Amino acid sequence: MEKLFFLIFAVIAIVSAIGVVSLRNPVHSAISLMVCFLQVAALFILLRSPFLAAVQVFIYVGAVVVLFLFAVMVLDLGKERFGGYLHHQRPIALVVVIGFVFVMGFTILHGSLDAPLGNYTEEALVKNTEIMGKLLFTKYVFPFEVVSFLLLIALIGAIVLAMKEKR
Amino acid sequence: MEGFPILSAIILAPLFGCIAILFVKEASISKIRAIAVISTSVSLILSLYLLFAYDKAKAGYQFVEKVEWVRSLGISYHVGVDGISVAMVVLTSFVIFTGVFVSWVGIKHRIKEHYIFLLLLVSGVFGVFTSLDMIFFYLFYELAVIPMYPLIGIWGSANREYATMKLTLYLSFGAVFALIGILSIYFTAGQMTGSYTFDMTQIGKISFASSYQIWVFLPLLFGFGVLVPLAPFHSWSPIGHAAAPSAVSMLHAGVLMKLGAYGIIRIAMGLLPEGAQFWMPVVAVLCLINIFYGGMVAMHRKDMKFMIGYSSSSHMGYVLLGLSTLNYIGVNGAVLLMFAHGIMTALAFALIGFVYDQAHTRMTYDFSGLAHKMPFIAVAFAIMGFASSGLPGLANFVSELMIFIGAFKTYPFQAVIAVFGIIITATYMLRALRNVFFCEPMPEWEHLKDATTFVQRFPYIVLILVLLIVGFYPAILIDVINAGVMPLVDKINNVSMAAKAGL
Amino acid sequence: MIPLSHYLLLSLALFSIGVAGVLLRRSIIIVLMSLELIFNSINLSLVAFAHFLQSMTGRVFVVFTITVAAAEVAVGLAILVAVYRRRKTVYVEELNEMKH
Amino acid sequence: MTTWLILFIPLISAVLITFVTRRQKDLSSYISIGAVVFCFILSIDPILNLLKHPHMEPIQQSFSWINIPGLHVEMGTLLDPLSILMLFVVTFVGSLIHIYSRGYMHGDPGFSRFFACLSLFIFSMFGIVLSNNFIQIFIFWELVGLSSYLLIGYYFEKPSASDASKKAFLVNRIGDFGFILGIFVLFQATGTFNFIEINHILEKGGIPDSTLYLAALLIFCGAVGKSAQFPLHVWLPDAMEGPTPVSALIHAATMVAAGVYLLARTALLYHLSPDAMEVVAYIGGFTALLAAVIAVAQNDIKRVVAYSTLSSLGYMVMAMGVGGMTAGMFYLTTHAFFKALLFLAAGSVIHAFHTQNIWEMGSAFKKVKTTGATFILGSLAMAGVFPFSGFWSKDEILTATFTSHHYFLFAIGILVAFISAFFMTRLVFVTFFGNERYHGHPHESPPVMTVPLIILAVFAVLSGFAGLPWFEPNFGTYIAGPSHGGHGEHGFNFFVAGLSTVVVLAGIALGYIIYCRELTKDPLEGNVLYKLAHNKFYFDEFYDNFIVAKIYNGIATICNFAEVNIIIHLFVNGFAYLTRESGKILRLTTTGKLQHYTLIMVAGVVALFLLFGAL
Repeated sequence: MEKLFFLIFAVIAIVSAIGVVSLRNPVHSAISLMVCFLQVAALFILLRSPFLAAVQVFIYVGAVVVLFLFAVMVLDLGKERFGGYLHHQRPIALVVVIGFVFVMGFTILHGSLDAPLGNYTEEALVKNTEIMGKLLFTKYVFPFEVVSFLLLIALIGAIVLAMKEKR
Repeated sequence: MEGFPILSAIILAPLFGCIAILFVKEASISKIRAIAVISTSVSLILSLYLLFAYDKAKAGYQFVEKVEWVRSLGISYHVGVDGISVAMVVLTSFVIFTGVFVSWVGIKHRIKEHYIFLLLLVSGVFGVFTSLDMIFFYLFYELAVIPMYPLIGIWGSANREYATMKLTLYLSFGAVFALIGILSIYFTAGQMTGSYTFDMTQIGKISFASSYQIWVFLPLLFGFGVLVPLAPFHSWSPIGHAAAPSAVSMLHAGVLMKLGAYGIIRIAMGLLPEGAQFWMPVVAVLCLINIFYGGMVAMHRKDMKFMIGYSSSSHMGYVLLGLSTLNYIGVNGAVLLMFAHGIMTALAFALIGFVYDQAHTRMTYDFSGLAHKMPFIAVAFAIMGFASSGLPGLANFVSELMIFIGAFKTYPFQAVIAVFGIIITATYMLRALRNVFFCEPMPEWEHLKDATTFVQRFPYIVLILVLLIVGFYPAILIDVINAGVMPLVDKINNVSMAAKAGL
Repeated sequence: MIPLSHYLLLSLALFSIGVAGVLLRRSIIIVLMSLELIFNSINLSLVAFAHFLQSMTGRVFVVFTITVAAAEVAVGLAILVAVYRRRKTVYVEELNEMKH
Repeated sequence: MTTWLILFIPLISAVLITFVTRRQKDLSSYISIGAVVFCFILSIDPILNLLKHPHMEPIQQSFSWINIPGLHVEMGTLLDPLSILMLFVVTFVGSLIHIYSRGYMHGDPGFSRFFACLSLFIFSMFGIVLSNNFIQIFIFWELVGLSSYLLIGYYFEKPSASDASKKAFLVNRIGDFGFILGIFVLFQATGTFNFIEINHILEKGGIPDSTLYLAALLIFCGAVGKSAQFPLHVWLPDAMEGPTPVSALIHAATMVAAGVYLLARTALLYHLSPDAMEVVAYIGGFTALLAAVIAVAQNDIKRVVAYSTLSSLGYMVMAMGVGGMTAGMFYLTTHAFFKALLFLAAGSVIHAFHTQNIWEMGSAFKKVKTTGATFILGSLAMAGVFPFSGFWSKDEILTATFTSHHYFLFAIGILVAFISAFFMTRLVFVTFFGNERYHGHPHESPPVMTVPLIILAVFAVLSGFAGLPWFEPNFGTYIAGPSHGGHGEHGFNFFVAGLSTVVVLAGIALGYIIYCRELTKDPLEGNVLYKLAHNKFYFDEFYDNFIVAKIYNGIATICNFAEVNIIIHLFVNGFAYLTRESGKILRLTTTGKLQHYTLIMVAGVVALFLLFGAL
């Protein structure tokens, strides 16, 4: 059962990902990206991380994709302006990417994982969200603060950058 | 004064001055100058107090302050002075004190920034001369070098971009080698004792293997030698002097070059006595290049700042020769020469700057008979020239004499060449004096004005007085310096005696 | 139970597709989207590892990555807008002011 | 205490004039004159004391100047017969010249500066005379060089004066180079700088002869420089660019004699090193001859006197070299009187005629009687005519040469005596007699100048009797004290005295024949030897055009070439060039295209995996 779901999600994710990079219309790409994000969120649930799945949906689907769409719309870019690949480096790029897939795939298939197991077993993960909340505000409070500060800066930065220059 | 952190006060006074100037408006020049004068005179007064309060009988490091900084790495803010440092601190405070007055006259634009950088630099120099922790030594050293870049780049004269780039690159280059040596000592000492520390007083107690000492002495010697400057890595210095504004030349030649020699004394010789034993004969040969070759180039140069610049590298050759003797007389002489040369060369650059600011040329052949228009400057220049060529009654003579006597014991041949060097010095100094200040006055220099106001004359008078006082009564400094030199030389020589006894 | 390698292979696939997008597409907006894909693949592998190691660290980090990704997209798009206003182009190869 | 007072009063005077009374010229001169006269009065007491106790023990007072382990330098004073004699000469001649200068320099814009420098000189000279150790004597040795520099270059607006002062200082520096090395050699051997301690150690012996020889030769270098012996004699004639009182005081009576004084101070060292003494003697003899020949062909009144000084200095050094310490010091004393007299009188003549060329004077005696008379007395003393002081002192030197079996040097000495008599006669006749060749209206100098002349003339005539060999105690009794190796008296030798009188008279006669008639130029002109001598045997040209211009400046040029081209251009800028060029090549990789960078990055990751990965 789980395997089936995994397979479905995985195939859709890959197909939509290919769509993101290959579709000519950026609006289509963005929508394809959204599909991909949803699949990943679903996979998170398979991995017993419902909180993350929710976050994934809220932020990626709800914010990021919308931002992309916004950008495309605001700039009002014609379809033809967005199309096109880089032709001069396509062969090398493909070789490199395939090489990368080969190398990494080989590593994954032949690798083995021997690290001490933690104590968050499936049973413990029932209270998944609660645990995560606790961790974020205790052990990881410093990175949490840093990241939130970063977000604030990004917010301000984005506003400043996108502001129309005063004449 | 018991318990008062004198050394920190000396280091921080210019830094506070620098911060205070930050809050003053650019336009209120008199306030900026007042702050600069006050902060440097605080350092001057305290360092003079240091000179007289230093207990010569007790010797060793005194006025020590220690605050832990990074415990896990063994870094602490540890300052203290021995006789050698006292002399250097006094030198620095005199040079900056007079430098502030020279800038008062010479710097016409961006006065605020100039003083900020100047004071920052000096703070670093004080720090180097008092640090007993190698990391702080290095940090203060960089603090002293970096302001040099804007100071020459912004307020310099001809060719300043090239000069400031070259200077900064050379100094950083040397510093990196020194840092390698410092880190090596840190790790080796840590491995040997089990407790990692950058504290020189503690590392000084460790005796490293002699082959190790010989290897690590080299990067230290090279790194600090570039600063001295040891030939053939000297070419940053004359052009740096030439391009820099007066006060910066004063600091550069008067103090900055001494940082290198001080580093050699304090870290290389102080921590690696056997390395010193091994390498000093080599230094004694190399320094001849400085003395003879530097002097000869100085003789050929017609640009007065270049002339003094090369003569500085020639004189620093004497310092190295004195250090390389590894006996009381020579090393004492070397430290005293560092002091005397610092004062004398500061005077030289101040004077040349004074002439240059009005005439916009420094070529000896452009001038004639300036003594008619500026008698005060002529007299001061003559005194500087005579000091430089080792005339008795001025501080340089005593120190050179001691270096010669010391060197004559260990390296008679080098001593002969070195003594010949003072003839070369006298030649170019007297030639410059004749060409620039004597002979018929020229109509094109009718507009030049002598130093007449108090502010204009004050720095020269102070520097000349220092030269005269030390020249007439050298014991005032030598007794203090000797208190620092004796333990150092004893350590180096005891080590070699022990090594011989062991064989 | 799906083995870890499946997740990792999926992650690899997404990553490679993202890289291909970055390398091949001319439009900066698609490049940014491909970057998001790469982020996602990383998140996926992080969570997968966390799951199989029974740890929370990976999961917590995903929260941070998502945040950073959001910030990145916001700034990136803002830059895109600013650049477009000035240069009237979104083609990566035409934005080569930093050359030499 | 008195000695310290003597030493420092002139310094105080110099400082006072420089900083306080610079604008009040009269006051400045009074301070300077007062200082030196006061010193003279103070030095009377030690002189009387010496006369009472001929074999006095040296009195030392000193304080420590530098004191570190291995090096102990003192500053001190030493009173022994030698220094008391020099003290007397310096204060006495100095006082007269100071007084004379007030007249001579009258109205000069740098009047105060002149007196300040004179005071500085007197201070430095006292320092040499009174010092009890080598370092101190070296210090003041350099300081007299400084004051000499300042006074030669007094008219600094004249390029010739500036050059002359520079030359004097540098040539002296070359001598001092040897001197200081000699001091080091001696310090190395004995471990002390103190004269008396060194003498004790030398008396004990045990120091290798080669060391002593080296030390003696090197120390002699100092004397060669200061006393202008060949080959460093070239500075002294040029030093005549200074005001005439300076020439009289520094370049005739006192400073140049310091070299001889130094040899006397270190007499024991030379006594122990006979080889070095030979060198000293021959250098002295050669200088005496060379300078005498040159003096014949000079037309500048001061230069003639200057070369006669050179010749006399050579004489004294020769005396030292043959072991005639007493003779040398005696000559030094009488020479100080008559040479100062000659210079001051020459100055008075110059003052009157406003020229230094003797061929533009002539028949001057009618106009400047006092000056002329004193000048003639001085010339007779210089020529060594019986019974003037020069006769007795010169005779002692010749006797010393003769009795120590240096017959060749004796011959030179006789020859020099002949030439000296000849050129002094020439000078007197051309300047004071013959036909009138001057313009304007020369007049006698004021009493402030003539009175010192008269006093000096009295001493020039009579001081020789202090050394009469038939009476005890005479000059030698005091000077050849026990501490100086006991170079004995040489007595009076009738052969020597007779011979010298004969040649001197012959020289005067020859001069009379050639020059006592109506002349407009030198009748000897055109003679090859005259030409050579007139051009000072081209020593200056050789030094200036070859040694300085070619070798010294040549080395500097080569060094500068190496500096600019090899170090700066090749190494430093070459390194920068390499960096820059390699940067130029490497920057081609930065296309500015984002995706190129990304591609390279990914390829790099793959490559790293292939290289180090767990494949």
